[in-house]
Amino acid sequence: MDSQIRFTGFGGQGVILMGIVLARAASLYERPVGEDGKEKRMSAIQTQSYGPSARGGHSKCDVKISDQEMLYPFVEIPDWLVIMSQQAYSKYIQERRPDTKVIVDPDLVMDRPTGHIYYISATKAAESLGTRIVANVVMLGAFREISGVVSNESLERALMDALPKPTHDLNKSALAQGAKLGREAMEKKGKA
Amino acid sequence: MDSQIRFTGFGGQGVILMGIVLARAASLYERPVGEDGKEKRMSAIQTQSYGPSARGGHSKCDVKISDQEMLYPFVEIPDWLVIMSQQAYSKYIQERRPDTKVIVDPDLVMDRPTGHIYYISATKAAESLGTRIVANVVMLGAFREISGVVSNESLERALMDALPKPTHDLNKSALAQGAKLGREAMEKKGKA
Amino acid sequence: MKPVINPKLCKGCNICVYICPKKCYTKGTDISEMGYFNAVVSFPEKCYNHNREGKLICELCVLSCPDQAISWHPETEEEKKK
Amino acid sequence: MKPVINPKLCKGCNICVYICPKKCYTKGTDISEMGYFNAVVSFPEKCYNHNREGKLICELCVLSCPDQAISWHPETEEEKKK
Amino acid sequence: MDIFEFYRKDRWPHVFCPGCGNGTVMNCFFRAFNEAGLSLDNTVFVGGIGCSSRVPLYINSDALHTTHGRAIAFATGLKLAKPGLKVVVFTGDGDLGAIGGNHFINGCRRNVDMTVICINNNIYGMTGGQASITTPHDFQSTTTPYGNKEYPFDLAEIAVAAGANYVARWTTRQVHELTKSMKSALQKRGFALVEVVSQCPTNFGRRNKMADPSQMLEWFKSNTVRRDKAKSAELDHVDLNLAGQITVGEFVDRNRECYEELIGVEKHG
Amino acid sequence: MDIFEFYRKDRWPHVFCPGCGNGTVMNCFFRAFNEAGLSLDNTVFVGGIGCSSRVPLYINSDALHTTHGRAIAFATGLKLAKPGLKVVVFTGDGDLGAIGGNHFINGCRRNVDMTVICINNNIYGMTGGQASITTPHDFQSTTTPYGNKEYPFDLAEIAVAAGANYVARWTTRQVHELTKSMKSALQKRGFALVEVVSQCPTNFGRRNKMADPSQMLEWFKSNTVRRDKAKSAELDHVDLNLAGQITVGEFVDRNRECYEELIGVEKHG
Amino acid sequence: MTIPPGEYFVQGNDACVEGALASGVKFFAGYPITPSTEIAEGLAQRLKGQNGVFLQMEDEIACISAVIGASWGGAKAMTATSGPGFSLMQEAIGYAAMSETPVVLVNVMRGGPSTGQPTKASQGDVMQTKWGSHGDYQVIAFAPATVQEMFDLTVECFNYSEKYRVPAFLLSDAEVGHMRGLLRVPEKLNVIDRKEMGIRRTDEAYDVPDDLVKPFPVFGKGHKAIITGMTHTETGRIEPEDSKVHSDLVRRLNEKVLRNRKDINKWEMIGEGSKTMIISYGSSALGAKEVATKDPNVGLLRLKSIWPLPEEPIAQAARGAQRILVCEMNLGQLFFSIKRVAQDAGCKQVELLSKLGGEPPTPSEVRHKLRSMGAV
Amino acid sequence: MTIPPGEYFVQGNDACVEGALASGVKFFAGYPITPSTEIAEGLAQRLKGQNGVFLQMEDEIACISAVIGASWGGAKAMTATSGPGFSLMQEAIGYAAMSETPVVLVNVMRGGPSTGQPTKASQGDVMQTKWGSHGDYQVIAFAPATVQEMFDLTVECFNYSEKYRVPAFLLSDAEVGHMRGLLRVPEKLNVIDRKEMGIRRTDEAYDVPDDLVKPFPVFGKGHKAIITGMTHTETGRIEPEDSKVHSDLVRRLNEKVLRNRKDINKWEMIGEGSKTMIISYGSSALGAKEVATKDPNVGLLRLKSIWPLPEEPIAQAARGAQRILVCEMNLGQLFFSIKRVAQDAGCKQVELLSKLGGEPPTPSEVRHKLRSMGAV
Ligand SMILES: Cc1ncc(C[n+]2csc(CCOP(=O)(O)OP(=O)(O)O)c2C)c(N)n1
Ligand SMILES: Cc1ncc(C[n+]2csc(CCOP(=O)(O)OP(=O)(O)O)c2C)c(N)n1
Ligand code: SF4
Ligand code: SF4
Ligand code: SF4
Ligand code: SF4
Ligand code: SF4
Ligand code: SF4
Ligand SMILES: [Mg+2]
Ligand SMILES: [Mg+2]
Repeated sequence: MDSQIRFTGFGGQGVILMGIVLARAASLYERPVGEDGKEKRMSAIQTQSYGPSARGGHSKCDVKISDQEMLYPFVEIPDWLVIMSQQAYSKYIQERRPDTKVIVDPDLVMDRPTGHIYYISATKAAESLGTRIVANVVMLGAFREISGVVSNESLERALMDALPKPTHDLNKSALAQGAKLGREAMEKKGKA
Repeated sequence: MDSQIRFTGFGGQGVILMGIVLARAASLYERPVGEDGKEKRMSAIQTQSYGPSARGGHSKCDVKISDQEMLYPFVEIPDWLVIMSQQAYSKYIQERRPDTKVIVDPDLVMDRPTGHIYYISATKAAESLGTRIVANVVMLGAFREISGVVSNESLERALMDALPKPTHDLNKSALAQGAKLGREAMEKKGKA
Repeated sequence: MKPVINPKLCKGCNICVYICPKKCYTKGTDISEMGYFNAVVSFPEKCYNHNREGKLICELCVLSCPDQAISWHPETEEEKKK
Repeated sequence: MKPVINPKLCKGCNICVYICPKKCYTKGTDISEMGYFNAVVSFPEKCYNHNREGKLICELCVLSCPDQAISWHPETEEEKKK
Repeated sequence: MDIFEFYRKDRWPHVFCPGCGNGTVMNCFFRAFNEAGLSLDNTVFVGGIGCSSRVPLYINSDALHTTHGRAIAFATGLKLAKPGLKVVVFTGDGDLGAIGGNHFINGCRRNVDMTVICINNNIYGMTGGQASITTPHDFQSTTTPYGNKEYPFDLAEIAVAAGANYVARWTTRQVHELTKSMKSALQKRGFALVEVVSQCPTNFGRRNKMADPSQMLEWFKSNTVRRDKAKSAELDHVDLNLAGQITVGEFVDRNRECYEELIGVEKHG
Repeated sequence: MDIFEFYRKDRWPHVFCPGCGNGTVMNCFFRAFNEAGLSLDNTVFVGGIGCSSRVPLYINSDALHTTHGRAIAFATGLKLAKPGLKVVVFTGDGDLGAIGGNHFINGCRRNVDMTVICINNNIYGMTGGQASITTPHDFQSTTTPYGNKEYPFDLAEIAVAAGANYVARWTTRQVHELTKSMKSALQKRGFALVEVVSQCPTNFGRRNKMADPSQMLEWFKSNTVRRDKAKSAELDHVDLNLAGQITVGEFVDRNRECYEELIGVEKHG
Repeated sequence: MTIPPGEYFVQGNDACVEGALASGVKFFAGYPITPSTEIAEGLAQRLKGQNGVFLQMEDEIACISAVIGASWGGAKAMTATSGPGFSLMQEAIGYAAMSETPVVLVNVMRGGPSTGQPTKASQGDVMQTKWGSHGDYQVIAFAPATVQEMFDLTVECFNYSEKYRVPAFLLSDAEVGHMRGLLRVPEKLNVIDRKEMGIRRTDEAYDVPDDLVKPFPVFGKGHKAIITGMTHTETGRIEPEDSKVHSDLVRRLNEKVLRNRKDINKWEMIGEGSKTMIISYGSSALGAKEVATKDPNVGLLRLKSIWPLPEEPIAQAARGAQRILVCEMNLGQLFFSIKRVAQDAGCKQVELLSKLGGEPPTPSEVRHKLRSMGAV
Repeated sequence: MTIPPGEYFVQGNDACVEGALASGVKFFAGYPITPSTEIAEGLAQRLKGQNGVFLQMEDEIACISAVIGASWGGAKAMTATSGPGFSLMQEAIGYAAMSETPVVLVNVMRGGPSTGQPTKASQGDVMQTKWGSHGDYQVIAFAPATVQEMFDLTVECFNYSEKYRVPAFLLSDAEVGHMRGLLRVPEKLNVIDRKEMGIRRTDEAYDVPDDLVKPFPVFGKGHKAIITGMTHTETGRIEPEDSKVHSDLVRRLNEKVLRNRKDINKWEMIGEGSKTMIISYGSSALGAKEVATKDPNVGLLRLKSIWPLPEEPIAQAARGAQRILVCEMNLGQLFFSIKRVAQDAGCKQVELLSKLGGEPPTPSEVRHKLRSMGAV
């Protein structure tokens, strides 16, 4: 089974880091147990694209995760679409299937689309942790909680790989905070 | 009928000018009367090659003259081979047929080959006219006299085209002197 | 005249805040449509060009703003009085 | 020592004739195998290095000759006497 | 002329990062152009490749956006083919001074009539922050992870040595002086260079503890020395190190015959 | 070492025209190399393309005969890959100063340890006498049939401005001084340039009323001025005109750290 | 100051100079290189003051860049070089293709690779002319075989370059460039000028639709044109991230040349329908021409234009032929393409006479090769 | 300081850096250009002091020149660039071919022509890699499709460049270069070093005869070697006017690569013998791979090396096939060559899926095209 995930936002939000960490987690640390009872290797590929030369503008990061040898590694239509800016919303919202699950930061995106939508106020949550810089990590935590494509342990390990030591605690909190928001959003959806 | 002529010597002797003037004469001024009684157009191509970058060394100039449209314009084996240096002699004497006519300045070439050979002391004659510079013109006059491939008038006209006015008289004398040497060489050969 | 910031152009670099010798600008706190925290013209009345017409002076802000976001507008009658 | 011109190398440029402060060289009149008029060491006895041994002086000719055609040779007994 | 008659409003907001000095240079250039009384219809803008080289694309006139490093060569052909045109080149330290170095010095020598605005941000901005030939000694960039070991060029001094008619350098912290020099350059006959030391907060500032554009402007301010007051370089040791001092001012203002005059090409203009 | 141990005797007579200054430069270089006590086994010679750039082909050691204008770039890679080698570049005014201009100035700036001998005959000799960037103003060449309208570069001054450690210029008329400077250059650590103004009787002299090589040497003699005695250029006007005076002498002799020292590459030499 | 109509005895490179002047060249930038230098030297003499500008630059990259710049100033502009210089120009050639700039580039081919044989002829740069720059683009290239064609095909270079806004190449070689022969300058010459934006035109250049070849906005006339080598829309907006803009642009740039192959291709056919056909071009076709003219059983297709590949004439020559011999002064650069077209047209046996070293194949070498193929 | 064996999650360009280090690269000279810059940045980090030299130069011409110079100093040397920089390097690439210098050049392809699409992938430089410099020469080129192959094929580039003394190219693209995925660094790597003059060798590189690939005279060891881009004899005597010397030299330079095609060519074949075969390479083969893996009626030949053209595997794939689809991210640069070989091998229908604009063909695009061809 393949999972196709797309993270979008504006330059500087760390959207690309989200994808790298997720793919790294799946690729190096995830060993799900298959039907045969054996640990299985997952493979993951991360790709990206951004507006004119990395300045402001939109930013996109695709991750494809598979429990088999990866053949075509690019996301065609995402199963999961995470949106963290209005500009990204306009650019990428069309590219989905009816069953694509969309996760949106409602404070950064004005529109309210229909379909499988989860709202995660990641930026606000990050601010309440003291810095907007970790909004992407909050969102990543929420995404993991909702999607379950990798385990929390793998994700945290991959995240710590990518970040300087002094920021580890902050980011762990952000991840946990995201997980919490994710659970809440799922509950809300469950009820709706 | 094609005539294939090769002039050879060392850089600085004006070997290439000899070919240019001859080809120019044939191409622009020569109008022999054909069998049908009509003036005929001749065509002529001149090509050249020289040693490393035009400094000393050998120098070669080929002329091909035809009374029809020129097809293959390069000299393969010359009908006429004019040699004005020892180095050129060594390099080019092999490329001839038994009936190739060879004209040599005996003061510049030590060897005495067999075959149809004419000796023209062009350099000495030029010195007696006051300057070695016109040795090539003397040789050209002799060549014309012996070969008859173009008329004297055409050749003189083409030569004057190529030279600055003040040198015209000197070069006319050189041409005439060459013609004289050519006649003498033919007579000598005739007797031999 | 008073300086006005165009919210569609400002990218929140705060150069105006730094450069203005009269401290007319302050850092912004609200996020703009483009996703930036626009600077704010908090004290236009302190500007060298306050109530000035014709040829303006200073203009460090307008010349320095990298996003062509600052332009001059006439004061309202009320502002003139400040 | 006396300067000697190698006829296989000299290209007859006459720089030696020009450069020698003692006018040891003269222009040549005979054509060489390579087709050049080699310069001639006409007055070796005028050279600064005439009968000199060990470290030579001047050497403008040897250093200037573009064709490495000039080299130093010991004088014969007869030449030494000049 | 309003600034958005001069610039193509429909392309705004422009592509440059928040706080990028390119926009400041654009403001000053607009003023200088206006004050010099030049007409857009008769002026062509040429750029190489780089953030700075994109300025021409925003100006409401003909623009020739060329290849990396060759803007001066393109501009030379354009100007000589149509000598009646005013030709202005926008370029960067990498475009002009690294890959374009040979066209730069030969442009100065040939002295073809053109105005060159070089936005020197001491870095390759467009490609993400690699060292350029003006990155100061020991500074950080993505290709000098252990600090830049090379010493930088002084572009303005090279232009003087190579023969340009007008050479000035300012930073984006001196907008009025910069505007004035741009005007002088636009009015000069022959090769005129205005070098603007400018901030790239994204790719230079961020890696050198000046992520905030204002910090860079402050750095410029405190390191700027007027050329006439700069400690004169000893004969035996060229201080090529920009980090120590940023010499600013007019470096040269002279009237060598320009190339068009020398070859008499203006007759067919 | 005898001259024909240093040079490859079997390639003689060399290809240069009668009276060409290249041969003179070879004599002086041979002496300087000998006096500096260097060993051929440890020295590599690099040339670009041109008559002057062919000198390495005649030397009894490894030779890298490269592409036109790029000799310094090739030499830079060679030297840094094997820092124990002595690297000597032979080049011409066209090769070094025209097409190679950018590598030239960056070579000076980077200050990699190499000796560069530039034989400046003020012309493109190899291709038959086209103007080069050092052809004096108003002189004749095949591409300037109405006289050269451009003004020449002063290669030595540019090298000083760009940062070379050692720069000297002489003509082929000053063989002893030239030899001495070549020796100094060979012994210098860092980028060392010796520019030799030299005669190309075939393609420069002949078109400028100096067909006889001795006439060119006489021209050099009567126009040579020592740099310290040269009328100093006014600040506002660089006299780029070689025709007026040929400044000779040592232009600079300094000890900026060479690139190898700066990046610490010698450790693996 | 173009040369008056009449007959002249000149060098190939000089004929090129005269062809350029007759076409109205107004700008030339060059850097010396054997065996093309006489073209620069000739234009240094002839372009002066009113006539136009001759510029010797610091290197070949500067030359082609200046030539492109001059073209945007409205001038017919040209440069000339040989192998090493041609290689250096590749980046800017791609720019000319992408920006649709009319420019003419003469390559007097010499022996490669690298410095190779500076004074000797070759046809080693034929594929480079088509493929030397990065990306997908088309060029127009002519291959002269005589002094006269150095003139005629230079004129065609200018004409087609102007008409299609595409870089056009005269692929000559050291033999043709340095050979001297007769040049006939005609009374009337067909000279095409670019279709200028904002100017109505009813002549030949006008028959290409505007959406394939856009009218040319000469600078300084208020068009506010944006010219760029980046992916761009029709209004000059750069859209380097837009796949469709890129695809549409690149496909149009290629189509405008490929669709007009028939208009561009020029050739000479001798003995059409022969069982044995030779296909060749430039100076390597001269030996073949003598063979084909003298031998009634051998025909010749001599390509005067080589890019875009003249597929129709090749197919036509191949259709009735039992065997085809391709003669080239390289290792067979057009050979594989010719073979493909000839085989599609039904000719099974296609062979190559490849000659390296500087001299064009002689008639006897051609005959010898034909014999080994079972012809003659 | 090579990376220890094990598993890593890295970017394609980083995998290339590791491959180079594992091969023993000692010298890198580069000039920044998207999308190749990470290779320079990675080596700036890793090459220092004892490990080797990283040098950022004034332009791409300087880079490739310095790399060739370094190779003569005995170092394994490399540069990396993209389209515009690649075009600028063409003259020196011809020099490397002519002087038989082992060098590795990475081209992370982006959309051309000209500045085009700097951040988008393409395969537009495939023909340029073979034909970009003047004259007749051969190169070796590999086309990675995955992060792992960025490592593996970089090692192959060094190996074959050293073995045959020929410039070798890693033809990557923006997708493969910027994609992140798993890299497995093996315990043991097959690393080939050049056969040095004067040193006896018995290993793999030794099986090429000395008269085809001469032993390499490292500078500074008393060989008194003369290295030149001019036509030269075996002893380095330049003979630019000698036709035979030139012809012999150029033919040998070409033969040493062409004759060893089998040794050099690398490929992956899926579903050999299928009636429908796809032939592709690099990132444009990925969509095809998904189709071929999932559909038993469709096979795939994925070329890992593209120059010299892998004629044998192409013929093998074509032999049983009724139809062949070639997928490329260009206008069909290898298409015509593949078609020629496939037709010779008996396959009549050879079609092209050409995709421009930056994204590799998707599996559905491939399926759609196959359907239109009458397959699936
Ligand atoms: C031939 C070539 N090499 C490299 C590049 C990649 N490139 C694009 S912009 C740039 C650097 C620009 O630096 P600079 O001129 O200083 O402009 P900035 O972005 O800093 O304003 C480079 C190296 C290119 N486009 N073409
Ligand atoms: C790229 C390239 N352009 C042009 C040439 C032709 N070329 C060979 S030598 C030369 C000029 C050499 O001039 P210079 O360096 O002054 O050497 P000289 O012959 O005068 O000693 C030129 C232009 C070339 N070989 N390669
Ligand atoms: S300088 Fe301009 S862009 Fe920056 S904060 Fe002020 S108004 Fe906004
Ligand atoms: S004009 Fe000067 S004082 Fe007024 S707001 Fe701008 S910077 Fe401040
Ligand atoms: S300087 Fe040398 S080459 Fe010249 S004439 Fe004298 S000996 Fe002969
Ligand atoms: S050493 Fe001096 S004096 Fe003696 S011959 Fe030579 S130049 Fe004349
Ligand atoms: S990268 Fe630097 S130079 Fe480029 S737009 Fe951003 S701040 Fe300006
Ligand atoms: S052409 Fe000039 S530089 Fe070249 S060898 Fe002859 S004289 Fe010397
Ligand atoms: Mg910059
Ligand atoms: Mg020279």
